[in-house]
Amino acid sequence: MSATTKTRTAPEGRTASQASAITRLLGDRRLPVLVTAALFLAMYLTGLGRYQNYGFAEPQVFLNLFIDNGYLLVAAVGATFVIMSGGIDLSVGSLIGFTTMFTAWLVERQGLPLIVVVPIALGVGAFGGFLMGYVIHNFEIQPFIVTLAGLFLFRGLCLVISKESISISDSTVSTLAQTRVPLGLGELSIGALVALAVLAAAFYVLHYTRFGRRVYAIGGNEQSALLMGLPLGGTKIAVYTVSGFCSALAGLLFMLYIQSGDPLHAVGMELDAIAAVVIGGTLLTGGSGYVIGTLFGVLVLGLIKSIIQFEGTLSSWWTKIATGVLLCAFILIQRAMTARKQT
Amino acid sequence: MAEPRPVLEMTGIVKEFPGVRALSGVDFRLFPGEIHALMGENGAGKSTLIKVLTGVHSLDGGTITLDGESVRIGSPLEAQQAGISTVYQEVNLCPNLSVAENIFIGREPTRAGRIQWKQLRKDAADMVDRLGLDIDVTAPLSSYPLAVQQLVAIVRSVGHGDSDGQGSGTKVLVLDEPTSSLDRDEVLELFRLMRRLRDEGVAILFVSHFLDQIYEICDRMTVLRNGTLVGEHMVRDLDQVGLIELMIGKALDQLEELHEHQLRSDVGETLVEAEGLGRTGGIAPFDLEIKKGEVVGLAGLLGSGRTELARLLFGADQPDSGKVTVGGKQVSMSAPNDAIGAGVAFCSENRKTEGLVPDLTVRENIILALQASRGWTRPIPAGQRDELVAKYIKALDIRPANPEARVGQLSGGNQQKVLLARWLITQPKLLILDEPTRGIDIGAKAEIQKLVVSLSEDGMSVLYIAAELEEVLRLSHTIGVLRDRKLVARLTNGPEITTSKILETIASGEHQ
Amino acid sequence: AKEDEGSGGNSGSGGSKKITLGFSQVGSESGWRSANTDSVKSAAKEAGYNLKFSDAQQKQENQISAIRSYIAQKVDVIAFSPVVVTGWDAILKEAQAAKIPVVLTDRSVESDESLFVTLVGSDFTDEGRRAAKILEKVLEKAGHKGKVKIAQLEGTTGAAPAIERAKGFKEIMDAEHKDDWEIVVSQTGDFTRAGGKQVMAAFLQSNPDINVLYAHNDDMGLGAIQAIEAAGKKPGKDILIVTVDGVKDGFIAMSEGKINAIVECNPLLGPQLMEVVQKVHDGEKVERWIKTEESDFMQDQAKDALPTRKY
Amino acid sequence: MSTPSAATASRWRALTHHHLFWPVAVLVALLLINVPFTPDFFAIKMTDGHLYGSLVSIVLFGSPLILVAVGMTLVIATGGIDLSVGAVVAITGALTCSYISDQADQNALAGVFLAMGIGLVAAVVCGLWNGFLVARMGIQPIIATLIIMVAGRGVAQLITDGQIITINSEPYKLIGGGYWLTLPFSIFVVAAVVAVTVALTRKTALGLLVESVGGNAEASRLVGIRSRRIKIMVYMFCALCAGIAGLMISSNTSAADGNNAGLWIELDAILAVVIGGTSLLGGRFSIGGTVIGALVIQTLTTTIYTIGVPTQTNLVFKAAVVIVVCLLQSPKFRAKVFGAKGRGKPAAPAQPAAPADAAPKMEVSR
Ligand SMILES: Nc1ncnc2c1ncn2[C@@H]1O[C@H](COP(=O)(O)OP(=O)(O)OP(=O)(O)O)[C@@H](O)[C@H]1O
Ligand SMILES: Nc1ncnc2c1ncn2[C@@H]1O[C@H](COP(=O)(O)OP(=O)(O)OP(=O)(O)O)[C@@H](O)[C@H]1O
Ligand SMILES: [Mg+2]
Ligand SMILES: [Mg+2]
Repeated sequence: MSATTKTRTAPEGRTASQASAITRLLGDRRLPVLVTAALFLAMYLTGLGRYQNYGFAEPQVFLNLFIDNGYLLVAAVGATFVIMSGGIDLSVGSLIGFTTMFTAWLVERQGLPLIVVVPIALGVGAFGGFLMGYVIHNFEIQPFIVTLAGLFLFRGLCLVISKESISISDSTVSTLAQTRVPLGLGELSIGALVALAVLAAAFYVLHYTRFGRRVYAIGGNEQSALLMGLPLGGTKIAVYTVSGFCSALAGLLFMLYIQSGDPLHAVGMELDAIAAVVIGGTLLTGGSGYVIGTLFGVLVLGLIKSIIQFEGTLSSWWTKIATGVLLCAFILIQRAMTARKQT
Repeated sequence: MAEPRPVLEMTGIVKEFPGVRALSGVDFRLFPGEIHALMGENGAGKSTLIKVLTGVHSLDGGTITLDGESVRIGSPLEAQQAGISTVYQEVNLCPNLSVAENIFIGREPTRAGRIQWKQLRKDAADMVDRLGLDIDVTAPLSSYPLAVQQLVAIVRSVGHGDSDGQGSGTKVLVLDEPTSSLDRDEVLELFRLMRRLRDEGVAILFVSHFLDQIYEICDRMTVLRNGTLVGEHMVRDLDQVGLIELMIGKALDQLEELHEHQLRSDVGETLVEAEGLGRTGGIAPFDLEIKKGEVVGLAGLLGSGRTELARLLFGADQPDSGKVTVGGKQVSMSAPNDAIGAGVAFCSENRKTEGLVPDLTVRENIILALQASRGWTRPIPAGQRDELVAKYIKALDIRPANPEARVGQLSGGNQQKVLLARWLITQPKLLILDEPTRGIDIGAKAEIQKLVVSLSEDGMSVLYIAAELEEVLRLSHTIGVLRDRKLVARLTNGPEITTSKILETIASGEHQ
Repeated sequence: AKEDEGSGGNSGSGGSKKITLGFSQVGSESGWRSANTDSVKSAAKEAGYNLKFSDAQQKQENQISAIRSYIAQKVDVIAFSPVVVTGWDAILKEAQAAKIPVVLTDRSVESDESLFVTLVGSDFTDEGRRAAKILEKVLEKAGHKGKVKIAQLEGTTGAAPAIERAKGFKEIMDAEHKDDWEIVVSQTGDFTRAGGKQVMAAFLQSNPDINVLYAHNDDMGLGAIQAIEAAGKKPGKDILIVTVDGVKDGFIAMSEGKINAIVECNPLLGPQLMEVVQKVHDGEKVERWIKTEESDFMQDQAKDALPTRKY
Repeated sequence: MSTPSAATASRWRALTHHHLFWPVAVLVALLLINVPFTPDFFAIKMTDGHLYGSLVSIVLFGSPLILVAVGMTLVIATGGIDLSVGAVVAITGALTCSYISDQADQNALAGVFLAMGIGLVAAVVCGLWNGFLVARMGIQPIIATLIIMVAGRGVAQLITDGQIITINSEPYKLIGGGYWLTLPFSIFVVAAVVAVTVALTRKTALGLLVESVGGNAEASRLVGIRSRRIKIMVYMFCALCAGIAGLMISSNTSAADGNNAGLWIELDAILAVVIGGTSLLGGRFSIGGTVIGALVIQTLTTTIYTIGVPTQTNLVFKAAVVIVVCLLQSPKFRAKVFGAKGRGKPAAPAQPAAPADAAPKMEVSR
């Protein structure tokens, strides 16, 4: 009896099912990222065709995407961790604003050297994230609300530090801000390079460390992850700590970018970060996506902005409408391309 | 013989949930090198005892002693670290990760903190192989049916105790209904593995509603009833009848009744007819005819496509080819509501993800299908609704019999009954039951089978899928045999049809 | 269509070529701002410039990247209304390196003087001072005796106009009316009518003895008027109202006697800007700060001034 | 067992376990905070033939938030979220006001009704679009609704040409700023909408189906619930609520402000829903809870204005209250902080799962 049933699947059937498994794998998991990348390219080429005479073709315009969105990339990478684990972090923008304000205040008003201020700022950001993670995990309150409170809190703390913006005249800051690293075709800023390094580190952590895999597991099914004996609390708290850290780092890059602290900096940037993550093919339900996708998400948002600037004729409200329409077109095309593969 | 010291001893265990005392003062002992059955009806508290042991639920009273030391286990992680490996009742794995990762997550092979993917995949493939499974470990878990997922969960947990595996510190292996969706071969394979582990000195706690399996593999058993301990026996000292009496508190003769029952012979005219229905990647085009009042059973091995077939017939998946007629009228198969409208009902094998809405109450879950077919504008009048719900709670003996209880908090078997009630209430013409007896205790299983028989007698057609061939054989007028996702044969039940005949058909894959 | 106008893309200083002006606006957060945008656009059209306009949606980073893109597009002159006063050094240096002159409009920045050519615009602090000054006149005209209990409706917390209009007002108050004026409540109304109305309604509950309202813009003042009326008081009589900006609706309310005085902040600086741009482009010298023409209005001037209001 | 103290204790326990207990407790606490600062906080007097007082203005100014939050509740119950409500508020207000302002006679009822109709239709169209993206195209709700959140405000400003449109229409003024039977008219609008919502969800099966879709989408599909249709409906309903809120906001100030009307109202609405006890993961929802939640937020706002919190600490204050509310609502937090009192032994004896048969207590054989 057992001898007869041992032939459970005919060999051809198995290879066929394996082959289909591979396509399914591609179809399910990497496709959204590839589609985003391809669409980004298509969009860039369209821009190239349309604004050629305005210098769009210069490599620097492309590199500017990194320079102008480095901080967003870092913040979005942090958000990727959180979203991958099935949570959400709304405090990103506020924490960025707070970091600019806090560092500006420490450097300018308290006269601390930058070298001291940077670790303090990163520490405060990470601690903020840790606290939110702690509350989310230990008291089982929904992340949306805890981080929304974080959004209010950090924005409020900005204003408590000062209602007015603080300009940073520290020479180290301005040197760092103005340093450009030549790359043959163009140049990148320190901020852009840091952002790329963060991206690489995040990729490594998510795919080659136990912690990274735990993040995916929790995003896939929290209850199961718990029952599988994964340290749920530790991982969740760590994820928000990472996001807090990334936000603070993004805040520092933002501070380099604008060399000032202002209580209204980066209002609403959490939505940009979340949008970038989602456009990059990560599911908000968690457990599915790639941090590389986040890079393309950020680039797409940056490119939309850039195209509108090159267009240069849109009135204020048409700017908003065009942003929405481009976003919508992008999402719909992305959706159409990934959906067809799945059926 | 001097009694050896138990590796695990639980005394006076109390666990209360709001309104329910799931365990009241249960004692439990587990010795090294034994396979110990934990027995009891649905809702007796077996899973709860296990979850208390592994730190999923906190203790409300009692003590746990492990290796002679009193321990406090606060989470599954701590349980694992203390040497307790567990397969929980519902599959608890991460569907988004690959099979290999699911097996290894939390203890991936690393070098300097870096996960060694190649080694991980190789090891996983080996382990899966050893259980006689043939699957691609790099594919996401979600691409496999429930039974395979169950096996992966087993591989994961025994991996701890397997001497070739990684963490070899497992002292206690807990298996909560691991066999509920496996078929015979997988079960045998699992048993082989369990015996080996037992011989290595691992203590195994095994839960199953299949008494044959208990008698086949277990050394000793503990019986629970309504959250209290009713006995601890050596398996050889207690026969099945005695065990059943212990479990349900009275004698059970329904099983015998079933064995004797005669299949209704006069099935009516054709009710459902599928022609060339198929789906690429799913199941090859098939023809199927179901008559009024007929029970059609599906037999096949794990992954042979029984579920796929049922889903196509119900419109849960969109077919690529073919058509379905119900009562002579063609049904568009674009969504389940088309099939439901035509009087087809489908009880999914996967009650957790495809069946229940855990946050809703028993009552709401039961009336859901009926309500959906009436549309949102026509609510079922409260009186009628409560009456219907009460009737089915009683008929299926759902416990607790409280329509306000959240379904997510019911024991596995009772959840299954809720699901069944949901569809019975709609009085379908064709009821598709995919593994309806999965995780159901012996009494209730007999009840459900009796129900199928009586439904058929009342003229309802049933498409019956079960892992146990005997079950299929006992109930069906006609048996469809599947192999490699193809409907290969159609046997009319009769005295000459036996389980081995069916297995032969499956093996040879011969066409009718 | 863009390609035909593409000639603006070269940085040539040939006088016959159309001047390409890159203008980065703060956003469109208020009617005042929209009027400002319109003025710049129509003036550029009149002057025959090729205008590259972009809206920063109140975000400094957008302005910076817009300016960076103007540098990439090699425009002839860059003009912008800074969202905030700080943090412009790096990008202004980039512009300087690309030899593109920069003109500020509306408000100044805290940067090295050499990084921009000139500022066309007003001074929020001064508006605050003017508001305090005109309140003196209003009080005198109303024959007010005794303590002046002021409620202040602030703009968006952290926004420059809000901070500076409060600062200028307080400066005069502290210097000249230390004893008899007091700001009893002050809260943000976010520059909106709805905000003004809601906050004023709460003020009237907690401090029913307020007799003066100073609102950082007309819109909040207009909202507050409704709240005052709902409380059964007479705006302009029981509570004297001074606001800043001078939008049309403000003047209508003033002509109805509901606002006592308005400090104008003129958004129509397009023509002035274009003049300056031309001069800068031609390499002429210009003043460091070109103030816009603004005046203060009392109630009796409202009727006459009303027809001149364009926005 | 049945001593009076035990009875009150168990009644108290039942009360504190009611899902609305904590939101209501917070609401009451917030109201009481005001008393030391504004002694006649609870006083309501008659002014110009209508009631006037802090409580009245809390309800008046809170009305739009309640409306938006009620619509949002249903969307959240299906497992979605709608970020576009603020933009819908702006669009509706802008369209309606610009239509009214074009009328020769702004007081003509027909014109006003037509204008409101146009505004609401636009709102519903926005909702339809959201629903289409979410249910038909399968786009994640946050992103799907982000599109209108971004573009919608642009559309609103396009309609108003970036200006604030002021209108002078007495009938229109009634909805959001007028009084009827001495009470703010908006209270009646809110009451009507809430009543309709409750009737729609609890008197029909809509509520059950919505909760089912939010609780387990796949299972709902397999029982034959037309979840797409339900989702689209719910987004449309949410947008309709936002539209009515938009009418109210623009009517309250008799002006349409494309940029600022309803700015960030989505966050407050979501907050209100959660304070009211509905989970953002979908499933069970409570309209009553949402109304309380919205009132908590509006009371908080009013409190900030009246107790003289310095502007720069507004947000810190708000954050603190939000955190406290959420902590109080968390059973885990209560268990940890209030210890035995919160959790402890359930006083009532948990009934054994079934009547204990006279089975031998233990018959251990070795
Ligand atoms: N989380 C929970 N909340 C409330 N009640 C619960 C919870 N988990 C289990 N129960 C109740 O505890 C009792 C015991 O359930 P348990 O799951 O242990 O049964 P079981 O013996 O495993 O049954 P089955 O054979 O059906 O799996 C049941 O009455 C169940 O309703
Ligand atoms: N052992 C296996 N190896 C590879 N693929 C498998 C295996 N078992 C199942 N599958 C996959 O399962 C799908 C068919 O499963 P389906 O659920 O229809 O089978 P089933 O007969 O209902 O099995 P079950 O007894 O688990 O319910 C196929 O797509 C196949 O790829
Ligand atoms: Mg169980
Ligand atoms: Mg199956």
